[in-house]
Amino acid sequence: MPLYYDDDQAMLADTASQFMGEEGAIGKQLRHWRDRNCKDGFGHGLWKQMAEMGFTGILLPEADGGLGMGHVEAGIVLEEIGRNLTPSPFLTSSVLAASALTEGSDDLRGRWLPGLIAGDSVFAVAIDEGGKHRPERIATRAEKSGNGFRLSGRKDFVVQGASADMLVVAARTSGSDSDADGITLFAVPKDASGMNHEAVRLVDSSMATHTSFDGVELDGDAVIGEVDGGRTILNAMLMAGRVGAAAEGVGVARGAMDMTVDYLKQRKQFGKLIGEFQALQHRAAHLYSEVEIARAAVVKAAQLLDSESERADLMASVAKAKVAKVAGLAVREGVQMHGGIGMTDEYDIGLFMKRERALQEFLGDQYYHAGRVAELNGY
Amino acid sequence: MPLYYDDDQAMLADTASQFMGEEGAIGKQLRHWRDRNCKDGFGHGLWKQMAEMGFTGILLPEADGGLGMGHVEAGIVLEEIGRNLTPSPFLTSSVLAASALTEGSDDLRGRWLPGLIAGDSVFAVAIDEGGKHRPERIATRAEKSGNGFRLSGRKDFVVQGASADMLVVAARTSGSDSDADGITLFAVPKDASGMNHEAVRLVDSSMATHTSFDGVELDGDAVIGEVDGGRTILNAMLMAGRVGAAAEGVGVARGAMDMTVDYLKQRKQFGKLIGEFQALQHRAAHLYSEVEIARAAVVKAAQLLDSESERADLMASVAKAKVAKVAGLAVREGVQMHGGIGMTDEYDIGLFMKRERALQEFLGDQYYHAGRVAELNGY
Amino acid sequence: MSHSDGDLEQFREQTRAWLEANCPPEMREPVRDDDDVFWGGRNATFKNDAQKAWFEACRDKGYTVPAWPKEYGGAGLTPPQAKVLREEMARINARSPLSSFGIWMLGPALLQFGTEEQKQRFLNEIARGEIRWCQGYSEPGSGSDLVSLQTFGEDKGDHWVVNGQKIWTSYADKADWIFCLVRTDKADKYRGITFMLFDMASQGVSTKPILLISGNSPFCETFFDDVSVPKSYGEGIPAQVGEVNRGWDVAKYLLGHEREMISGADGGERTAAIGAAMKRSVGELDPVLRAELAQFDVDALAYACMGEKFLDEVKVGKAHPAQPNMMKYAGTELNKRRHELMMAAGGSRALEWDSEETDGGKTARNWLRTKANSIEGGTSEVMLNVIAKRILELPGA
Amino acid sequence: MSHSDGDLEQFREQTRAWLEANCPPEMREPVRDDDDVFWGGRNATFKNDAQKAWFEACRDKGYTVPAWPKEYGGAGLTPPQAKVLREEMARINARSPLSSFGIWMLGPALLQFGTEEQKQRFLNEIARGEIRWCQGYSEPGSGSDLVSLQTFGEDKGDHWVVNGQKIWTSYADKADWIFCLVRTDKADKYRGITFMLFDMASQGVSTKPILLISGNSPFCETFFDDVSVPKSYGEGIPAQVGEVNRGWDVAKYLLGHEREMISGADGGERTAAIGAAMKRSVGELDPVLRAELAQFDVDALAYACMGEKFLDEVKVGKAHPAQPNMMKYAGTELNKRRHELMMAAGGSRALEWDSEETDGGKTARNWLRTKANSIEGGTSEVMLNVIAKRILELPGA
Repeated sequence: MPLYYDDDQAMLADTASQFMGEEGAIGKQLRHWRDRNCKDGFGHGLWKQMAEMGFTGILLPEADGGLGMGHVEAGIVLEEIGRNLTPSPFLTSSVLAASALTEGSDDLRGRWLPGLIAGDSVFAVAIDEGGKHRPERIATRAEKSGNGFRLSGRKDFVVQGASADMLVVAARTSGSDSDADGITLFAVPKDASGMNHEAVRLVDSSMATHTSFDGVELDGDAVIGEVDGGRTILNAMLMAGRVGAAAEGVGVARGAMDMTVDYLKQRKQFGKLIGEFQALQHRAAHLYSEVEIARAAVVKAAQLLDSESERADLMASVAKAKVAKVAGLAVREGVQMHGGIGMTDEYDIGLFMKRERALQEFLGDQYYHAGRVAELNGY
Repeated sequence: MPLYYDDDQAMLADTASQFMGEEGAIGKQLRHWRDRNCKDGFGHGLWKQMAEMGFTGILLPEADGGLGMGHVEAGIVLEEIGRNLTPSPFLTSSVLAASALTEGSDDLRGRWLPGLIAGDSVFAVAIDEGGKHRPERIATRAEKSGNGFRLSGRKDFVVQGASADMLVVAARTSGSDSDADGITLFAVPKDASGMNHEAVRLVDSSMATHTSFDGVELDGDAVIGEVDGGRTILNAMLMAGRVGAAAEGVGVARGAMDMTVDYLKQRKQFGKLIGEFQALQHRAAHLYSEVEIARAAVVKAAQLLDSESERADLMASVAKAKVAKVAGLAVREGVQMHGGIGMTDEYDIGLFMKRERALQEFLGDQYYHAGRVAELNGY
Repeated sequence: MSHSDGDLEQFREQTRAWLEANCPPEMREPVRDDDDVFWGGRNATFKNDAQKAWFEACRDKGYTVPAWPKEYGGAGLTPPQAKVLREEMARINARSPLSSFGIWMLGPALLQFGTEEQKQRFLNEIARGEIRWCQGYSEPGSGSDLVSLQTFGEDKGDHWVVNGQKIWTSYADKADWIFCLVRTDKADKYRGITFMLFDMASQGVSTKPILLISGNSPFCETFFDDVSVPKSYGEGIPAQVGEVNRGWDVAKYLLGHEREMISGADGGERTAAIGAAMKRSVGELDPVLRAELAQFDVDALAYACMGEKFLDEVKVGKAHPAQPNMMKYAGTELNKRRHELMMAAGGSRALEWDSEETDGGKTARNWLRTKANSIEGGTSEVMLNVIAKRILELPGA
Repeated sequence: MSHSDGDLEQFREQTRAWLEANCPPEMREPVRDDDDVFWGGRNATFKNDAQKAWFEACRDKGYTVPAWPKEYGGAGLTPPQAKVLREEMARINARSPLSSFGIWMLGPALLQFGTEEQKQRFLNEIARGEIRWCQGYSEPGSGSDLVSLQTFGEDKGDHWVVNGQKIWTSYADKADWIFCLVRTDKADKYRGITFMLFDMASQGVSTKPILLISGNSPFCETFFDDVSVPKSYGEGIPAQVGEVNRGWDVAKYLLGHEREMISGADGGERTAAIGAAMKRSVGELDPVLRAELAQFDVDALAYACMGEKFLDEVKVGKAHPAQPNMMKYAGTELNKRRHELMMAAGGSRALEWDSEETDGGKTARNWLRTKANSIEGGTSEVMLNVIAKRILELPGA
């Protein structure tokens, strides 16, 4: 499979670019909701529009009413989301939760997917426990209780947790905290009693929760896949989410870079356009080179995911780590090259820096994934 | 104590600079001996001259016939050695071995120090076992045998091992390989039977050996300090050696940088001096800044060593790690900025790169020492 | 003047006793927010009696500006004495009694370039906390290239009429007076700038606060709309420092001074704490992040040595005059990296923007704020230009 | 021409059979040293019969230059067919039958700019391994700024008299002919260079090998002392490629071609091996070095994806024409870093310069040799200039 977009993908990219550039633009979405202190951190209207475009169900099988496309296509949408810093539940709902739900029973899929496809529902995933992503260790427990389970524990960094109609929760049904096996995924509806959200606004104006489960009673129906067999679904969900986050990160990097290169062509100091200064030229050229490389890694990882390659796990971590590093460089260079005005809230470049930071942390930062690459490479 | 040189130190720096710049110059020493495939890798004549200057005994107490100076002063000499890439046994003999011998008995000191001070003797230290510096683990064993010991094992990266009149060998007299205690240091004379050197030339034209000890019989007199109590002396010797190697490394960095900055002022391309190109200017300025910082760290570490501060161990590792990083940068930038001619054997800049590499590896590279800094800082 | 050790020791004991008697316990607590800082000025209010008592005691002793001559409101301390005072204040964590751009910036300029009458008037006002100054340097079109500034003062005989706009004026909305770079000759880029002093209450001056990516800030935009500035404030007190059209000399002097201040030498000790603190809180460090922290510690501890060396050399005049640029460059880049690592160490908790647990997003806001370190007071790029030109003497730099 | 899958499959089977019949087992072993490479030319000798047999079989089949037209000594394969041949040769580890700057550099230039008669003569000689070429581009004063070259060809009517000096001429001491950039008009920098072909046996040509920091090298200095170059080698065969004074166009074309070759896309897979190999040999990795290796693997594996993407895009003409510059920049910088890490991983053993255990200091010599990667074929600085100008379209770059 060549690593450039085929005609259909190129067309999708055009469509997504135009849609996000207009409807998802910074002024129209991010600043709009931020300046109103919106409790969701995103607009439901746009989510509905994305449903009309078919984006919400992009990864879902046609049998479930989705578009039946792959991670390359989801990545195309996410890159445009990243470029425009568009706040939306796409990554958590249409990529992460959707990835898990496709492994769910007919009942579960029938219960949750139509709302997602229609843009009426929003889903979140509850994985992390503690400040750093470490899904190898899951202490939240679900104990057998009658026909169902009793869920106890606490999850952190649940993005859009308080806005979600349903949370995909990874919990331990057997074994000890660091065991690979013994994990079960649950689809927990928002009205489950005993679930409590402490909502916090993050640096990028998105909303997340610390969510506690205090003996939450769940039906057996809430189980996604097999009891104790959730690790496989969790891993697949994480891979999808990491590649998706990386695709969005490439968009953030490109958005910051494009804005900065434009600025280099406009701003004058010492009687010259600052883009004429060779030191800045070389830094911009280096950044371009890094962004191109990161982008290739993301497309490759998405292709491997779509072809269910054994290398997908490795390349998902490569893509996530590389993008985190490169997008970090892009926003730092962006702010520095903008100089003083780059520090003001009025200019958009700082918003890229904020989003990059939150995205870098989501599902594992560059250090976590570099470490994973070493492990997967046998050292 | 201020971190600049006092008047005596400044005078010593002038003297050392002049002496090494003339007698120790690259053409006169390094290239001379290298091109003749000298088995020692250095000139005994220069060593004798260094003795006449008092350098060989710079760290030794006046009672032993030395100059009774400190590590700041030894560092001054080493920096000039580094700048001129002067091959000599100074670091191994006058810093490392001397540091151990000062802890030795009157007999031992009487036996070895006069030769060192006179520039007639050369000493080596045998610590490493394996390709990487890891003195926490010592497997070479010395077992009680009559009044003395029987030494068995193998040491690597014994710099100037084959030229040495005596080797300071760190061996285990009790405990298992990774124990902190149970180490004893021995002064092993070159004619000890059962000691076998496999001499190799290194990238920087210096000579080192893989030295094996096949039941080498040693007198009790050969013990430096207390039996089983060698770790303290070893640690002090390592600290002295690391700070010394760092001082030499700063000299290498400065030598490479000065040569490169000069070249930037001479070489023309595209109708300009290449030093006019802002991208190169910024890289040169960054390098300058790093070299200055590394230099300050070395002087500080030497002062702490001289004042027997508890922080000396930490700062010795900081200095060694920082210098390795910065000198590496200096030689890489040096070769790149020289362009094609920097790749030729005819130009000296490549010699700096070679020396830097060997010095970086000696007594622990930047990664080893960064790890030590983390440990000493409690993480 | 030089001291015997005995003199200094005696001074130390006197100082210690004086501080004991005059520095209230509340003034020995760390500064928590801007309220805790006393800036002086026409509209100054004290947060509490302790702040007032401490300020007044210092003012009366000359300790708001201990090294300035007594006739200008200082205590006339020699450098060794001033160092003793600093040490003794640090020992008890005494707060600074008065913070002021007058002390840090205008004062040194006046001491160097002012007339006797200017010193008498302005330095005393500054020392006594009676006036709060702000600095008008940058303009929207003149950042790194400060000398291209456009704010213009038209010569009207006995006064100038000033029009233009400044940016990054810290506390312009709270200052009484401004020291301001104004173009007074359009024909000569460098010799056409005047270092002008005037009242912020003058008609035609307006200010607008700047919101930063890190949140609220003391920075303002400042607008001058036909502001009339008299050429003299009395006998021997011209409205400008130095000569008319030669304000660039004053500005350059102050920029050097500022870089020396910013470049400060702290950091090493503070830093090595990130890794250990993280280990305590997380139990087990991510190994790659640990390695990054370790490599950072190496750089930070080495830089701390350089800071010590730099200050030692400054004291005896051994530092290269352009060395502050190198310190500023390396120090600010390091500080940005420190905060990047603190964000990584903090993980998702550090992302929180206004939660109580994070003290209102302190980690994130501090991280964002540090991004300005390598911009304000001369960008890293300008610092590198200066090093290349003045230290390495590279051609055409 | 396009193929059905069936055609290609048939071609693959034929090729496989032909290789089976014609490629001797010895020619399926990895190349160990320069001796194992057959360069052709007037003085060529074969190392052994297998090398000779393999070369002759390929020559007769047109497989020394499989994609060149048959009339010029090639096999006239279409790109898909050529790919099949490459794949089938790789499958059995078949060595290249003939290495030659004629094939890599001069050939493409002649195919693009040569006259029909030049192609007939020179391409056939190259394809048949009858002539060994070297390239005369760089001069001591003209490295990155190649166009400033000074080697001068004075017009003497029916011949030029060439004087000057070239450097970095690979195998100049073994080549039969040279393709050489010679200034023929001093008035015009770009339009005053001629891409000239002449015999290295001409009177006045001398060469001197260059010793590198990594040891012996194929590079030479080449001197021209009143070398007489005829303007024509027969009907329709001028001594230059392209027009006189327009050699810069040819040179630029070839530089792009060269960068595309150098930038190659390997590396990812090979690389990830350093860490694992080190763990096998050392047992326990230094944790900070492990972290460096991990971060390198991320970059190397990502670059391998970019390499794949670049080749995919080149195939269908989607790559930006300046993209090879970016690939060369990133790829060579990465390769230098790879070798730095291999030195660190190897420790003191890797420092050995001529010991048997290290195969004559292979690790160290390779490490040093990679330092030229970012210099030869256009420095990293030039690559960055080109990216800034042609891709980012920054002003005045």
